[in-house]
Amino acid sequence: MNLLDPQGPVAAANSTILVDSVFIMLAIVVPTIFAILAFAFWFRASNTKARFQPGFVYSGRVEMVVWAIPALTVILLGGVAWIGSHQLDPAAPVPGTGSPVRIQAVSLDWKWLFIYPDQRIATVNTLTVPAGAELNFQLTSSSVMNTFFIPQLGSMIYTMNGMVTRLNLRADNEGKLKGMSAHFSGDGFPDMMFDVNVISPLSFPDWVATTAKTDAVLNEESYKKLMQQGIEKGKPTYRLEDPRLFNLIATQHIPPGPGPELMSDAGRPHSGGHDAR
Amino acid sequence: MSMTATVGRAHADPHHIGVVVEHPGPAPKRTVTAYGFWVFLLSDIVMFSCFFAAYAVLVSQTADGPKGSEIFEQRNVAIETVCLLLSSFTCGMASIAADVRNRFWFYLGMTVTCVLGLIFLAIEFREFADLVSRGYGPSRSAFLSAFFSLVGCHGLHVSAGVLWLLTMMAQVFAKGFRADVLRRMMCFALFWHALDIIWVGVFSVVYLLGSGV
Amino acid sequence: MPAAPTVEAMMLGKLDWSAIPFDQPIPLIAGGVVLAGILAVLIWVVVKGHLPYLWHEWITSVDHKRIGVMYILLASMMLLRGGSDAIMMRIQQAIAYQSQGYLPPEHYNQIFSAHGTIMIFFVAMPFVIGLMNLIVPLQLGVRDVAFPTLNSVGFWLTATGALLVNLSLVIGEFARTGWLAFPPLSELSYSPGVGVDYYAWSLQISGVGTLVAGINLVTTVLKLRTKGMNYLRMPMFCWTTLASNLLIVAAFPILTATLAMLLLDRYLGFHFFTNEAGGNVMMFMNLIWAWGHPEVYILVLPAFGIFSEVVSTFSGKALFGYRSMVLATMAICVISFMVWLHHFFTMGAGPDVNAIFGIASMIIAVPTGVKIYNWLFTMYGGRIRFATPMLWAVGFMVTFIIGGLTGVLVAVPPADFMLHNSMFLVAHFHNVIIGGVLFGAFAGFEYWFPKAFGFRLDERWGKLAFWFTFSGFYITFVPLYVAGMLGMTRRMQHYDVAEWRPWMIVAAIGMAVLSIGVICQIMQLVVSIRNREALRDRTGDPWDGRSLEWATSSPPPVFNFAFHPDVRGEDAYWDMKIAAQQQSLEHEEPEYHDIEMPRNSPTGFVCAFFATIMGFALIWHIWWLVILGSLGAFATFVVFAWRDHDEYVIPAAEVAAIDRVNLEERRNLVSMAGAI
Amino acid sequence: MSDQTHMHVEHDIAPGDEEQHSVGERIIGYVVGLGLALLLTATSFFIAGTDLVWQPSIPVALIVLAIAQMGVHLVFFLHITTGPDNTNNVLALAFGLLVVFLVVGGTVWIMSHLNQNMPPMDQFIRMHS
Repeated sequence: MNLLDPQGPVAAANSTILVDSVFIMLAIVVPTIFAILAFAFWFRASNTKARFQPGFVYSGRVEMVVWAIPALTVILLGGVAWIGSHQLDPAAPVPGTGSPVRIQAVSLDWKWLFIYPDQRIATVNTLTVPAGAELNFQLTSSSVMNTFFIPQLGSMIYTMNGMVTRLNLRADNEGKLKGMSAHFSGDGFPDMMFDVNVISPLSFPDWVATTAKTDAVLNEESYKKLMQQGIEKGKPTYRLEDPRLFNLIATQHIPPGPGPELMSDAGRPHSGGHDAR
Repeated sequence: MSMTATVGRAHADPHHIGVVVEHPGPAPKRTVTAYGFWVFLLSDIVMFSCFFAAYAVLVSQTADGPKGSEIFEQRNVAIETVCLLLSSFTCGMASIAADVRNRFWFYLGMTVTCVLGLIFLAIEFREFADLVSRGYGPSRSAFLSAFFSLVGCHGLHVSAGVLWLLTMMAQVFAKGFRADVLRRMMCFALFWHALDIIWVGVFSVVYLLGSGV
Repeated sequence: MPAAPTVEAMMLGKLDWSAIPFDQPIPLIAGGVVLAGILAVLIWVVVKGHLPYLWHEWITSVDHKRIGVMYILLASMMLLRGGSDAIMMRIQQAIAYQSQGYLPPEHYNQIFSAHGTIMIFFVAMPFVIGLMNLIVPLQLGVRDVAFPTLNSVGFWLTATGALLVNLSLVIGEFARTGWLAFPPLSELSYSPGVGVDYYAWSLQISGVGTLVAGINLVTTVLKLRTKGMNYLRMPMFCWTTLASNLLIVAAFPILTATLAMLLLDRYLGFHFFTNEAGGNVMMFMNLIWAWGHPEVYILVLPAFGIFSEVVSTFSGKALFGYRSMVLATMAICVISFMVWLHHFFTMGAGPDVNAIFGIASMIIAVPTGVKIYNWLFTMYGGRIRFATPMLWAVGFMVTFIIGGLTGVLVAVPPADFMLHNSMFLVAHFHNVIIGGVLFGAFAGFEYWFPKAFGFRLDERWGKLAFWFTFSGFYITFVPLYVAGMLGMTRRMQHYDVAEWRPWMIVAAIGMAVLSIGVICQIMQLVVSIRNREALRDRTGDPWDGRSLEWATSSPPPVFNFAFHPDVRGEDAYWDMKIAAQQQSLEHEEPEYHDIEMPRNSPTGFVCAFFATIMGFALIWHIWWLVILGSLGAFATFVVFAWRDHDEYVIPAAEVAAIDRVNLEERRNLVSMAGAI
Repeated sequence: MSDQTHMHVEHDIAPGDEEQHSVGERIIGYVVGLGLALLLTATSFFIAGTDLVWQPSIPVALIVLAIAQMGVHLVFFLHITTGPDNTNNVLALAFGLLVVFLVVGGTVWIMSHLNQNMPPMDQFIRMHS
């Protein structure tokens, strides 16, 4: 999951900006740290060779330089930030080969549901995508906030109930990656890790066909069961009954997921996360 | 070190440009107290600004409930506004009376201020009670939540002001126009006038602009 | 509630026996130990007959020095609590690889929430407020702060907040939402317990205390300065105090309003941040960070001030680029209100907004960088004595630059898209808060301890404490930077990724080293108190200081200065010393006058007592007690307003007797310095 | 905050206090303030309810009138003026107003962007059905 080992163009650009920024800053930070240590060492009271200059408390030239160095650095980095924010806006398109794959991601209490509306399938805690194609994500949440993040593919984005965020990514190489929620969402939060299978564009239709043969059906009813608080250890797959399911969730036609069940009125409620262990 | 203090030169320099005067030392207690309270009022206004911001964000989130134009009654708001403006005036009269140590005018000014404040509160309370009874309570929609909190927060401040006002009257009754009582009276007047300023924001943004949404 | 409430429900609200976590040994034992400790201290105090002393000299004291010391004491105690939370978290993450570790999620989640809340609100805040309270009036040459009684109210309300947070250990639970309690997780539907209520009410109550402290210090700096203390002659610490307290006054109301909205949602079914009825969770993020970002500068600006004093004193030079420093401080004060969106770049606000706030955030790095360079050039040409405060200062400069680097890095939106909420971020803000605020607090503690108590701290233990803390900090947080680069996100109770594990183990070892640093700090205190006679500071000026706090004795008399000092320039006390050496102190006896000082008052303590009752009752929905508590608090203020005598008089003879001793010591000091 | 500002500290006055005026002058001040405030209030209410004004300009007019009225209150009731004796009071006010402006303006701006990028549900239906 190394951020410096990107597997897609977005992550590659993000991590390049990250590394560049670090080096730009190191160029002044390292000399400054060195100067601090050197001055502190040389001007120690016991060093008789150092010249004591108690009157050196103002110098217009030094002040100029002192304001200029950080200002110039910030102007440079500000430029990087401006261009970077625009080019790497999560909603900006990421052209790829073949037709884009639409994926609707829903963060549930404490699992991820991935709906492929065009393929009429859905998966839980596994995201399977073809290499090289543009991935159009629409994201929402069934209850609390989460953040959708696949470190090696780049940019993360929040998921919120009643709202739809957008994110475009691309995975360039086949292989297995990991994704997660990056925003704390309750007791089952650490179990919101999910697998990302990047497969060849040729075998993607096969995978879709196999998945579509699943017995389990995802409709309003089974979704409501799925959104109860709890941890999903398996990786179930579904046939999608109605491709508009995501819209129903995002527009709150399906009401937000329930919270923990109350065992008693007092202090400490029990949550699904508790039982799932 | 800039020690070119010349008080004489200040006269030749009516705008006090280019003269450095030594800081004269701690300010008198009245100034210190009022300034501290002034800073408090500013922080209170910042708090109100959050409720204003929340109202601005949530004003269109009616969740199929009523809109502002459907529930606001301009006539009531106008009466409330006039009450508060007049009470600001009478509060000013009371503080002048306190400064010249005239008990009669002080009590009269404070009593009228109190009555006007209570009328304001009564109208506001009736408006709230009416809305709740029609099912348009604060839990009906985000818009109504923001409305009730902003206007209610101002109402709570007015209630606290009335409580303070009565305490001030009791203090003048028991202690007379003592220096610390006068300082508190000054803070109270600042508080009451500041509530009026906030109300200007409330009736403009909530009731007048909000009816248009 | 449709059903008619039972008598029990009316009397006790939500409270019943199940609120005590009998099934959770760790918090119960921890809480029990703390309670037993408090009881033991109380019993000791009563049996030994110290209670009247405590009551008259400390609890009801309105002396800014006493209140400052109590603030710092509170912060130190809470540092131990927050620190033990940190140790538990580091151990959990070191062992919770492919297992549940030893802390179940509901417990682990409370711990990290409490850790953040306590460290920010009840360690960092009271520590810096305590130092400002203790020192700023001395540096300004005045006898007390602007509103001494309110100062005491402010402290006790802060203590109330801390008490409520710790009460949640044994009665009920604390929030399991993280230290900012983001909705909708913190809304009633997803957090039905009392944890979030404990969180919100303790912050509301202590927030009032903080606001009072802020108003007090702003007014003190702007209105009470001694004669000749022009703005551009104030010591740097006073400037940063002014900036920091302006931020408190402007930012804390935002926190109050935001938490009020959350509480209205939870208590009265409002819809500010709920999923239903048009509530908007993004607005919570927006408002809380509009407070949260200035908060960072509220904490770090006083630390900058402390380092300015320390670096200048121990380099034996005036501060380099004083005007530049003032400008930088005030620039930070204003710009810090324009950057808050960088805490949620990843919420999807669009490129223009992200870029503008990203750049605004970087702009803050400019004045901060200027400060670093000014300290650097203060050292240049100096004669640096490496006493413990100076060690902390140099350690800070190095550490803070690294924190600044990673800070600017996460201000670049595309980089933040990968680092947001990661362990990298956790490492970054610990880097600036430990490396900036905590190092600053320790430097100030070591530097001003002799002023507050009249004896120095043991240097050997102090240096040990520095080296352990300094290296422990790096061993703990560099691995977290690495873990963040490996994609690890924060607040993980357990994880299955093998590559994270070694770094978590190293971080846990670092935590152990850090703990040794804290133990050394405690040892330093113990050893110094034991050797206090040997370490006694008779001169009032143990470090060859430059500002006015060193012009009075250690500890200062209750009135601080027999005369309001007349200031003629920057580095007021330094100028006086030079003048005194040249002319030798005039020997004629000055004419002493009576001094009026504010009387002690139990208002603060009583008010906090009622606030505690009210807060507890609100948390548990015990409405009659809420009414009782608020009436009590109001009555306290009315009783206070009714008193006839605010002040007592210290007769001139007593002032003279105290001041003569001080002057004598000072003459000796000057003549000794003259001889060298 | 230059050296020039604090030379006024010498005759600094408290917010709310006036410089030496006779009682009559002070009362007249309040009367004038009340008159102006009532006039501005009446104008606000009139504009909000009338058809004589170009409708889209009403919000702007209301905001301007509100600001004007707040100014009247500040000057005539709270006695905040630009005089040298008021410098500190005005500076505090300016800082407060800056923060209010940043918080309200920033919130409205940020939230409108967020809402635009994350269409709340009704707009979403329109876009996708």
